[in-house]
Amino acid sequence: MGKIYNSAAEALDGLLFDGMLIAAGGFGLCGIPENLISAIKDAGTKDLTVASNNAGVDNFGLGVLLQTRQVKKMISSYVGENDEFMRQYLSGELELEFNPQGTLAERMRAAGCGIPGFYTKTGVGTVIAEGKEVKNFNGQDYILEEGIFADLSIVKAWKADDTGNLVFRKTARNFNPPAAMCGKVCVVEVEEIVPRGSIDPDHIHLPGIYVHRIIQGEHEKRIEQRTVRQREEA
Amino acid sequence: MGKIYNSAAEALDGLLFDGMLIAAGGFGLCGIPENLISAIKDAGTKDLTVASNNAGVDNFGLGVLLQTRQVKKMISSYVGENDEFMRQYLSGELELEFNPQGTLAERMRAAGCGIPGFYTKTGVGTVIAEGKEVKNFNGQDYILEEGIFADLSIVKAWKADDTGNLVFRKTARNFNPPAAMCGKVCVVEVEEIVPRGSIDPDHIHLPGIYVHRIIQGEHEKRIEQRTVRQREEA
Amino acid sequence: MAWDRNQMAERAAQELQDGWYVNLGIGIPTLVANYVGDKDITLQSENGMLGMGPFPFEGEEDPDLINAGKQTITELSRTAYFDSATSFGMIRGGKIAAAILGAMEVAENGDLANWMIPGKLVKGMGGAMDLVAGVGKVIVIMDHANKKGESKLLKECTLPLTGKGVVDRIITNLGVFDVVEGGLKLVEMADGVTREEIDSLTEATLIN
Amino acid sequence: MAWDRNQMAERAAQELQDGWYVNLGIGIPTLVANYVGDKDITLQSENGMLGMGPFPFEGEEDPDLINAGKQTITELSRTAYFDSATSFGMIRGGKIAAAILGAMEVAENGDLANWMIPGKLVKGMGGAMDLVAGVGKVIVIMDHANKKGESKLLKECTLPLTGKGVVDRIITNLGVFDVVEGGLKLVEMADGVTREEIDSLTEATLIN
Repeated sequence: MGKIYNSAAEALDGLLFDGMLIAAGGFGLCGIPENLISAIKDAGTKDLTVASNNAGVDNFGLGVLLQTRQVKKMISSYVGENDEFMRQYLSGELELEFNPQGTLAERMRAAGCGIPGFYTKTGVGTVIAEGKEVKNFNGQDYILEEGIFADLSIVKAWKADDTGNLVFRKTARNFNPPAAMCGKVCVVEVEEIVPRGSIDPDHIHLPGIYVHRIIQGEHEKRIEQRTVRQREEA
Repeated sequence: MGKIYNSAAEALDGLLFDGMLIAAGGFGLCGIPENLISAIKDAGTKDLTVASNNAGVDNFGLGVLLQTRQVKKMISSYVGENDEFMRQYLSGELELEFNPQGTLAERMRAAGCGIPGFYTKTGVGTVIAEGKEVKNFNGQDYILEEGIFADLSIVKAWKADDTGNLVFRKTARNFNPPAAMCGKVCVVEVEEIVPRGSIDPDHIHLPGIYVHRIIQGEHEKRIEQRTVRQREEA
Repeated sequence: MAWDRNQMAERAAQELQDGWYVNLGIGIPTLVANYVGDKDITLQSENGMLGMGPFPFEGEEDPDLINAGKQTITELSRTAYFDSATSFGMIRGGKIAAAILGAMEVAENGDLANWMIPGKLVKGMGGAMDLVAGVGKVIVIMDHANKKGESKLLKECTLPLTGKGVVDRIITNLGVFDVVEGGLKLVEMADGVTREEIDSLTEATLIN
Repeated sequence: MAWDRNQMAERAAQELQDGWYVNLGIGIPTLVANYVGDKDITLQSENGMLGMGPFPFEGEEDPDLINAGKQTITELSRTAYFDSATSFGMIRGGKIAAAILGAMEVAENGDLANWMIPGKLVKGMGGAMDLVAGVGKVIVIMDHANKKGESKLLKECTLPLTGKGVVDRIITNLGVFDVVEGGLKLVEMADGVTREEIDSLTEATLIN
């Protein structure tokens, strides 16, 4: 019956193996593939390398895979909200490769677009440049960054049709499209599966060609920093 | 009054100079900036280098700038529909740099994204690779292609709001977004200018940050190959 | 007898698997769409569309809706539009399972020439170089010999290449050939075609 | 007296020009939004939004609508959303006119350190390295000296760099400084601050 699966466990069946590289969408706890992360926890897959901008919080998002020690290495730009992460990192149990956020996003997009390397001035003259090739274009130095080719992409979207055409919602789009592009296989969880043809083809954010398996999931959508303003008196 | 101008001539005022590099959107005659091309013809700017997938036809699209001999060089992937082009090219009056279509699109996008060079396997082992740096990634050869940094982008969209947020229609999107990204200044012609807030922010194809000047134009939208099928008998 | 254009297209359609995203070149490859049958095939048009539909009914042509051959087409319920950088991103990134293309020459090592004849009018490679470099499987449909009766399956291409070592399978009017170590492997002969005919019209090393 | 946080933010807001697209860092830079007045400024949130609005009213928080500090925010009539690759494409590509950022140290050659203290908990650089490498103008807002009374305007940074030679202007509680050939140029002093105070709290070479 095509790309739609009944559960996260079913959608991941046959795709997980120890030591694999997973690219995950999401920014902070916004637009993260909650259900797929949970199913990977249940599957117990070990020695994972996870490319994701953040590492979740202690008991939510990718944090749950850190608690179970399933992650060997993170490729991230910012991991400040996760105490367990820090503990494992400082004790040497967890490898960490910091990437500038835009470099991380572009490395994912590049791999998905068949580009094994590109030059950027981000990080020139910093620790990020160490060991990387430097090339001069028009008098300015740039460093070579390589594509992240993942074994699996796990992604959260708002809506999908059964061919995998995806629509994201507001800033929950974030890393999901580039993460989806860079995996050999891409599994997506959505809030709603809609009939084919019900999404205007000009409103599709990511065409179904990038999407191999889809589940409809329940989403807690936790808020990390609830900030509000006061209503002015009428 | 912001980004909206009354005419193509007004929108291009102060931006044109002899010998400049212009990136143009469009594929064939679909989604081309007709009004802006016409205004460049009227302005008489010379020795242009134009990066555009195609070169129009003899009397429409970029073809009109070829008839007036305003173009010194084309950077294109396919120029088959333009006899005047071929005549000038074969007589040595016009320079031509062929780019594979995807390389051309990516070179524009790269420049717009601050990437001066990227590696691709497109063209490896062909004349396209001549003189280009070759690098091996994981046992496979790739060639270095450089970003196209244009002085001016000319682009056609369907709708714009006054902040320059753009929506394209069907396959008329094509090269317009990457062309828009790679120019120091980007001028856009649209069929309709709509009130701010009337486009769902999740439906915007190109955010206004890429757009500096906007005009509403009249569009002939000529069809190059009219192909139809017969209705079956009822 | 040798296959005609439609039979070649029909044979090529057998290569396509359910669920594939496919790019069809101009000419005979376009005809392949007529023979996919019940298979769930999504056609890409590299100017920025997945889910390419048939030509429109007369009077319903839309200048904003064309294929890579600049022909008016229609959309389907699965259609998605995107820009050219994204389109060739998916091509270069190997997301397209197969491209079916015409050719002037194919060499036994998989080299392909289909864009340029020196001294003649050069129109450009369009998206062909990107397609052959990027897609999962490159299938060529072409006549086995040119109009002078000379083989188009060569030991080495004589024309400027579109891609080096890129062709996986060749479907000619005489049969089906795979690019393998050491030459071209004869996979299938068209009904009524003899091995002798094939041998006499093939310059490339034939295996099997 | 020296400027307080809000006065520094107010002074920084004067740097912004009508029509600019701007990225504001976390902390004091966030306050700059309160002082743009009538100027047509569009704020970028690098997680994928242009046209960032204020915090939502209580009860109207949307978990799908946050800024780069993971705070709930709102959209405006000019808002556009996009993915992270596009977002940093526009940052790296120089489309953002200015970024206003906090810092631990700035050197007189424009080197910036604001992401890492060796031996302490390292949270990551987030988007800071991309921003300082890519945007048109980098404006730093920070206290002139650290809590120990040591200058944060240095001859050379002691901490790992976020960017090399990237800072254009520094706004501290004591005044405004430009990175120029040979050192930092004192552009403006906060009301009531003396040149002697600035000299005594500045390690970097001061010009003018």
